[in-house]
Amino acid sequence: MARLLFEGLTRVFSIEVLPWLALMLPFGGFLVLSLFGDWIRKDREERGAGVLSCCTVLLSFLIAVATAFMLGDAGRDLEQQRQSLNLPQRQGPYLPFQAYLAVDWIDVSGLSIPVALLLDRLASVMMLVVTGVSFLIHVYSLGYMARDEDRVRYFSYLNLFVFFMLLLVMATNLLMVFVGWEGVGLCSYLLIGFWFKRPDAAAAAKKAFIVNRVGDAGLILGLIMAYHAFGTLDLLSITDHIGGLAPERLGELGIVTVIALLLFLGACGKSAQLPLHVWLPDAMEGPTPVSALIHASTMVTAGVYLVARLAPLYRQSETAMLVVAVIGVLTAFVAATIALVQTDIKKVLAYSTVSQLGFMFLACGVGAFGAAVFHLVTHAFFKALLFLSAGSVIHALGGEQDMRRMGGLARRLPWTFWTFVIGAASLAGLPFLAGFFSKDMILEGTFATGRTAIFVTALLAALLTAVYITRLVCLAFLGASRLDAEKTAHAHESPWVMTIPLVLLAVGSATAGFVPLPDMLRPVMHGAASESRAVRWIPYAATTLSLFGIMLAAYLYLLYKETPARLASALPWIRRALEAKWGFDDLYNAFVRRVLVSGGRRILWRAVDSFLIDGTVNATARAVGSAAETLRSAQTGLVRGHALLVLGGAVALVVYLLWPR
Amino acid sequence: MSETLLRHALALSLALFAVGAVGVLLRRNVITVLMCIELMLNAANLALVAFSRSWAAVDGHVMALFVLTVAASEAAVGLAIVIALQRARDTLDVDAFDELRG
Amino acid sequence: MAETILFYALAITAFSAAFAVVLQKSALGSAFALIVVLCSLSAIYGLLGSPILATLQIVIYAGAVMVLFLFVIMLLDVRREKGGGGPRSFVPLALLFAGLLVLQVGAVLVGSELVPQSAPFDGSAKAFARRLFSQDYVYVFEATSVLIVAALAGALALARRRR
Amino acid sequence: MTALTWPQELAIRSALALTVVAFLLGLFSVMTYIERRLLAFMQFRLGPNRTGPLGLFQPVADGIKLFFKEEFVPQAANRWAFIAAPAVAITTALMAVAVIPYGGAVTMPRFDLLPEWLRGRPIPLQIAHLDVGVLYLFAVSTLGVYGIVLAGWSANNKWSLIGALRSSAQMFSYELALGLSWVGPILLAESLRIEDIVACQAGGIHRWNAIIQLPAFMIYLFAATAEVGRLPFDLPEAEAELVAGFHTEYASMKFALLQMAEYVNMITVSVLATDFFLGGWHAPLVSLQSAAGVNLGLLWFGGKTGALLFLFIWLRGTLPRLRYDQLMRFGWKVLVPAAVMHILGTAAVILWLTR
Repeated sequence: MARLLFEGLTRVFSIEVLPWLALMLPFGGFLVLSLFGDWIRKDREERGAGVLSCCTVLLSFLIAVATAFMLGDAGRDLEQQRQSLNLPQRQGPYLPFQAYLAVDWIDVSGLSIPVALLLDRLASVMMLVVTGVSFLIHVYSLGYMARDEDRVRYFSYLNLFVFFMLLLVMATNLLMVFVGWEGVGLCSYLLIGFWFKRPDAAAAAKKAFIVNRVGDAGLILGLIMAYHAFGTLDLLSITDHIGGLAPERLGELGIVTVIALLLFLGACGKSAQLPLHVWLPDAMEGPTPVSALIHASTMVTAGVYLVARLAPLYRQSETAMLVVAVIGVLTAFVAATIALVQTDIKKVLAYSTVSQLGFMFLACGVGAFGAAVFHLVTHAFFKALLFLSAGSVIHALGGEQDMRRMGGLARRLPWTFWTFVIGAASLAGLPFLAGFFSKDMILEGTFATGRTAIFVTALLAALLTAVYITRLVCLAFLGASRLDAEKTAHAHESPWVMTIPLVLLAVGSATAGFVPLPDMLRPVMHGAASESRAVRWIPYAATTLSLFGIMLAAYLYLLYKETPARLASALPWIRRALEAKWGFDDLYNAFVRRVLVSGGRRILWRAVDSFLIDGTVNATARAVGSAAETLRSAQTGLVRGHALLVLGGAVALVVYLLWPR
Repeated sequence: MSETLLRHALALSLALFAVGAVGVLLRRNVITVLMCIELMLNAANLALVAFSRSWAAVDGHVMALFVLTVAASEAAVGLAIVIALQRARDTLDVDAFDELRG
Repeated sequence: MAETILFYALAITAFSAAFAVVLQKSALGSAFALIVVLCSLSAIYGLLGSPILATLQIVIYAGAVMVLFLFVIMLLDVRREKGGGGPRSFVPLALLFAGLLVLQVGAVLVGSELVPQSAPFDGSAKAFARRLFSQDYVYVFEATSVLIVAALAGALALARRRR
Repeated sequence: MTALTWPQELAIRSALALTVVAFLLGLFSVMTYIERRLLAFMQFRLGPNRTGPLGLFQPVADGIKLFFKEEFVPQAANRWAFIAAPAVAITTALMAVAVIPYGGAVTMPRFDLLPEWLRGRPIPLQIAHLDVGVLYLFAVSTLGVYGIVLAGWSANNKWSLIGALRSSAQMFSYELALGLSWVGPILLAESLRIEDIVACQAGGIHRWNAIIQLPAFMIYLFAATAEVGRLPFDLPEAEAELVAGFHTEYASMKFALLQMAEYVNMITVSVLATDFFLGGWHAPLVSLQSAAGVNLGLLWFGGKTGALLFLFIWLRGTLPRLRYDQLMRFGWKVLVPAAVMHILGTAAVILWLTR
């Protein structure tokens, strides 16, 4: 009996089942919360929803840890099996694992898409990040959302998001990726507009949704093209067989380049890259933990994940790589400049996120995919930390987000302050913190490609990063207090459910850089040697730049506070450009208003719809009406008459059939 | 069963069908009309059975069975309608039901 | 020989009874004439080598459908049909069309070639059942059961006295 | 043994049919006497005992009386239908008999009187060997309704009409259960031939359908009792409510014919029960099948049928009549579902055993 039980348990807790469990737990939480939410709401403490939600995600996280450890074993087993069966060895130690329970989802002629989960090191890392950060943010939300009426809805959305995100990172084929992709987009929309009674939130949600659709169009087209080119949507098959295609040189626009660019368009939408980045800063209308989870650490990195997952595909096309790199570095730079002048604490962080995502794409574009994922992981830690700390500040100040009305919070919120500083230092790239390693790796990779312009822009962006984050620290936490008297009285440190996640994330932000992630991931990316080539002087240069940036910002915002204003009046056009966020929003607005709306009104509405379509319909109706008026006399209502007609029709039919031809 | 006999069976089917059709057209009592329709269905069945025999395949029988089923359902619903009509209009004259004229 | 005699006797009975169905003035007379038609057709089915259809004809038609007709006739107490009235032009037109149909199909029948008994014909219950419950017809057969239930419900709903 | 030409076949079948009909009519008259006597004994009376020894000539006297009564048709009646109804009733009743086997085969003796082709030929005691015998029985039993409906309607008498309507509704309702109760034995025998069903039960009492298909047998007994309109299901003739049901207006030979039809139906039903459920002409133990070289099949058959007939009379002497709604509810809500469940169960068991 005991043996049976043990065997059953080992079968359930095997690597073939556990990923499904990890995936379905948050979904179960979502189902329970959305179906029985009203019942849960009746509990007195009103903690039930949040606790349940936290537990599912915690379990998922534990499973993710377990599978990460089991992955090595399973790989060894698989390798032994392969050897005993004399199967050809796969290159490198990369051993993906398709979790079982695979059922056919679509199976029409030629197109066969199973529902299965792919578990390899990349997916495992993503799982760990998603579930780990999600769990901490869930816990944080317990405190942050404690006084909100719609907590049940909030947690159910959050759980649904985790489900879709896990689906995205564990998908075996592009179509499942797409499902997860749209699912997280939906959750993002729902959570940005969580306080849908606020017009700004509703508008931001719509904006995020619409801008993402532009990218999704690219993703769908890329998906179709990929199927057209490879005859399959399976990620492993695509990456395995890509070598058979001829590499495409710079300026060449072959099928691989087209697919890569279309998919990258999708990634741009989801990961807020130029020129589709406009939705992310607005998305800060959502609750701050949402910003931390979805719009900083997980969902927005889906684009990076997609590109990294398809690294072999991108490697085949120099054009695509260059486009990715240029877009990435431009985004990094532009967003960093905009962040310099923002006054809303969350907006600064949002632009910072856009900028850091740009770094990740830069890494992809220069072929350092491992560095991209590495930066993704470290960024998930410190950016989640920064957002949560900012949330803690906002929480303490009763909803105040404007940095001009903060200052001197370090003494009042010590935990928040110190954790924020760790996150900021990690972001700025101070030595031996997480951000330092990953950013250096990106810069090394960029330098290795030998494109000086890109490298210099990246260095500038790194410098600006240090400047804006230090400015944020100075304005919010240091210097004299500019708070209202009333708010000063209420300012207090957050409850422990909020500070503990901060501390844990701070630990992560400080130490995550020591994990040799790129080396671990190299087989997944079918890695080339270029990643490992270290350039001695780059870490020193980067560190110097960061320190210089920090000191510059401290000088400007702590010591000589009138300097920024003088600088701004000295260079008015730069200030205008920055405050207008380089005019993207105005450009889109003008495009939509002038071209889409007025064109739609003049051409599509008046000419096509009113005249052509309505006219056709009306004319048809009139024709039918007059015909009916003429024909109605034939309708005698006499049953026998109709029967006679039927018989006559039968006779006529037989005549037709017998007619000699 | 010789070929002549089969031919005559089909001729009988044709004759029954024609008689039934004429009955549907000429009779004014709804119930009689329904019965004439049954007659026509039976004629069709006879043709099916005869062809089945002529091709030595039992499929015609199967179809005749389906016709039988449909005929039974039709009779049930038709007679229910007759009862409803009688209740509503107090007549069974087909020509009295002419509300659907244009 | 016996078969031939029997067939023609039954055919003549069926045909004249069919005429009676149309010509009888009372609905009840028509009904009885129709029963005669049905029974002789059943016998003809038997002659044509389908005992199962012959019995089913009796069970369903004579046993159920016609009893239903008789019930309704008796319940509604149908009077004799009023002669005349209605468009007179019906009679010639109806006869014309029916005649045309007979001519057409008859022409086909005369010109066509029937191939009787090219293979041994098995009309037994077993053969019938094997065909009926084969992949080709079993779903149709199930669908007819749905049809019957629907007809039953419809008939009940229609004939029920509304309050 | 040479094959028969069709006139010879016709002759054998006709002779068989005549024999059976004659036997049935004789049995009918005897049954009237036996029923009256038995009922009387059950009710501590004597019954008819005046005509002849023990009153044995009573059926003859009744027959003569009915034969010489005045033929009478009520003025408001539909004359033709009124006269046709008894004929239809007795015809359909006798038609059912055609496919029922009566007990194995009888070997013709080798008398010189007989024509050459008959000598020593075994003749099965069954008029028609129909491939779809059970279905035919079902068809004919549905036709039985016509006689009753016609009789009730044509008399133009409200008692008759209500009696006829009740009767036909009852027959319809119980016909369903009756037919469904046959399906179990059909499934076991894998044939629609009654002789196959009997053959399937050969080899001892444990093979009888009454044992292995007990629920079907019960359902059949209930449904058959209702089908022939005997107590406790004789609602159509509930004299307290309906005078005499559909045959209120009938007298003389027409009444006799109707009566005869009822008895023939009762006998048919008993014979069918014997064939379907009680193993037909097979003895309960194989060793009892023949004695001194003589096949006792016919004897067993007669004994079982007689026992069932006695059961019907016994029921009439014992049970009270049901109310009409009780009758309908029992038929539709108990018997039909039970029969369907039994069929499903039987089919499942057969599938499981032959898997």
